[in-house]
Amino acid sequence: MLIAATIAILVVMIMAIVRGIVGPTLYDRILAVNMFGTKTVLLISLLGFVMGRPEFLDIAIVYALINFISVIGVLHYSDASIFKRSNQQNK
Amino acid sequence: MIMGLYNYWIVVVLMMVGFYIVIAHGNLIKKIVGLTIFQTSVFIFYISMAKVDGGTAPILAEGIKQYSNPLPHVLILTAIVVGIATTALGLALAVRIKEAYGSIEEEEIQTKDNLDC
Amino acid sequence: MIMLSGIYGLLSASFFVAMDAVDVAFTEASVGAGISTLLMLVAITMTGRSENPTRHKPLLALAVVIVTGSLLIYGTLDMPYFGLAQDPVHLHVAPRYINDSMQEIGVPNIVTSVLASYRAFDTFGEVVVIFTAGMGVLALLSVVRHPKDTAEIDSINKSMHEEHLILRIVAKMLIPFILLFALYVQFHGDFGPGGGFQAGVIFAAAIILYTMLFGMSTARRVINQSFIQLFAAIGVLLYGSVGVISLLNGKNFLDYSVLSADPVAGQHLGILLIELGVGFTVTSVMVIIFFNFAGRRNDQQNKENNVS
Amino acid sequence: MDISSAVFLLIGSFLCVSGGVGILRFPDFYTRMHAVGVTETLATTMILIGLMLQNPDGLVVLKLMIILLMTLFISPTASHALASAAVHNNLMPELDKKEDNEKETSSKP
Repeated sequence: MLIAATIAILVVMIMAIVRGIVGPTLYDRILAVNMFGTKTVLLISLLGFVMGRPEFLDIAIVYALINFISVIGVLHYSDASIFKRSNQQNK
Repeated sequence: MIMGLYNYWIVVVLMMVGFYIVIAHGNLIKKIVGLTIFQTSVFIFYISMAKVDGGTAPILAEGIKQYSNPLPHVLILTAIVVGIATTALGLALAVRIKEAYGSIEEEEIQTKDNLDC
Repeated sequence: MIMLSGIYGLLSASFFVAMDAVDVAFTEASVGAGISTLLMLVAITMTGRSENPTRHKPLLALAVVIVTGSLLIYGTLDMPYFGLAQDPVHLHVAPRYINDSMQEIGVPNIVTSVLASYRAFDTFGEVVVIFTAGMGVLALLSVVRHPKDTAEIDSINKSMHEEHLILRIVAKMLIPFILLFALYVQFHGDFGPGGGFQAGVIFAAAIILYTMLFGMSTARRVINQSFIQLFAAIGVLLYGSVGVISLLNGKNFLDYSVLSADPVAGQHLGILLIELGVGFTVTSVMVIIFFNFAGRRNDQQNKENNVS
Repeated sequence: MDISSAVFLLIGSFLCVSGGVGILRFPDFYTRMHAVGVTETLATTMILIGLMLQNPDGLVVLKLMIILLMTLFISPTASHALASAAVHNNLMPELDKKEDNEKETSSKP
């Protein structure tokens, strides 16, 4: 059953990559990356159980945190910035 | 049995993608991106060499006989952090070049240099 | 394009997990997905994103690449097969590390014991390289501070409840947890995946999150530039001085068995100290790099705004 | 124990896949985000609970709980930030662009 869940998550990750490559707008790409990140967290936890050494969940925790930070960072520093004070910057 | 070498082929393909970006693009930032891809292919090369069939992560625990090789892990662990520091240095140089020359295209920088001489 | 590089970092980290390299996966997770993507993005916004379409000679480059690639693939035919336990790589020093490190070092995580004890001199070199890179970025990008910082802090504090309320509250809840987790990673490195390098990057990531959400000036008020430079130097010095102490006691450089009466306890203490040094240096260098990039960018934008 | 864990894992995988189909098939950014953002939290919860049932050992369950908590905080926040960025930068939903409501069916969630 673990294997089935792993395969399902891999399939979803491929879908997210497709959307990340095709994605017409920048937001689609960021969305795909965010989704990819959360799925990676799940994949790493599942892999730990598949390989029979589930002590290594720390990596998944780091992933969840870093994924959030990088999404916020991308929103901060790209054209999609939500942090614009004046409207004429960065266009 | 020749399929047992596929890990090296993946590494070579990745490495060549990075190499192509480095030599075919004039944009300095693109070149740095190419270098990071190249770098990652070397990481993958080392890590895939360290893998032993049936082995697990090199953290000692009871009841486990076969471990993967810890030495490449050590080398790559430090190499990743050093890699990001040196990449940052390269990006900083690119930013300063942009400020000084107004461009980060290799050819434009060279023409400007030649004009100055 | 940079988004895809983020995916690339995530993907290679999950690859490392599949390859049993948990320590490496940990590092790649924190570095490749977060900080390197951010740095690339900041650099691109500073240099402009348009690329000149004229390439040198794409066909020639392609030919060179294909020839080199096929030669390399031909070279792999003589390489040992993937995953065999009898590969030459696994026959020299690795068995000694795996079999003897428990008696000699007393640390279950072999990667930590090799990193911090057997090959500590290498790691010292790496730390110095990181420190030098940080100083290089500082020399290239540091800007003179402007006196109007307090006004900006006030404006951020006033806008606190109007802009990004949700983001800021959630970040306030998360940041202490991230810092705590970084400490856990730092001191748990002996028993599981973790250690100074990873903890340093996670610490820096927390500070970067704070900087992004609450503004550069606020973050600089918490952690000012000279303090963080001092911190980077203290890390390297701590590492080096542990080595000097063992020299003074008549042993080799970075041989920790003199630090305590019991050699194994001495090794524990030595590993703890130098991991701490590594953590200090990595944290402060990452923060220095980010602060200088982001500060330079703010400076550029202010200039543009003043001109327009 | 095993059966309940398997059921949880299956539900989680199904939700994941439906989110994946959503991100591929939906017509514009907001509907895609709807598909991902809604399924993500429940799918993660289901899979992590399934994993907790696999190995009821103290430390592992604790770490899984931490991951679960983080996901419950982080993923809605990230979705919120993303959506507000899109609104802030004047990205129009598909339906607003086409004033005639003929295409209504294409965006039914």
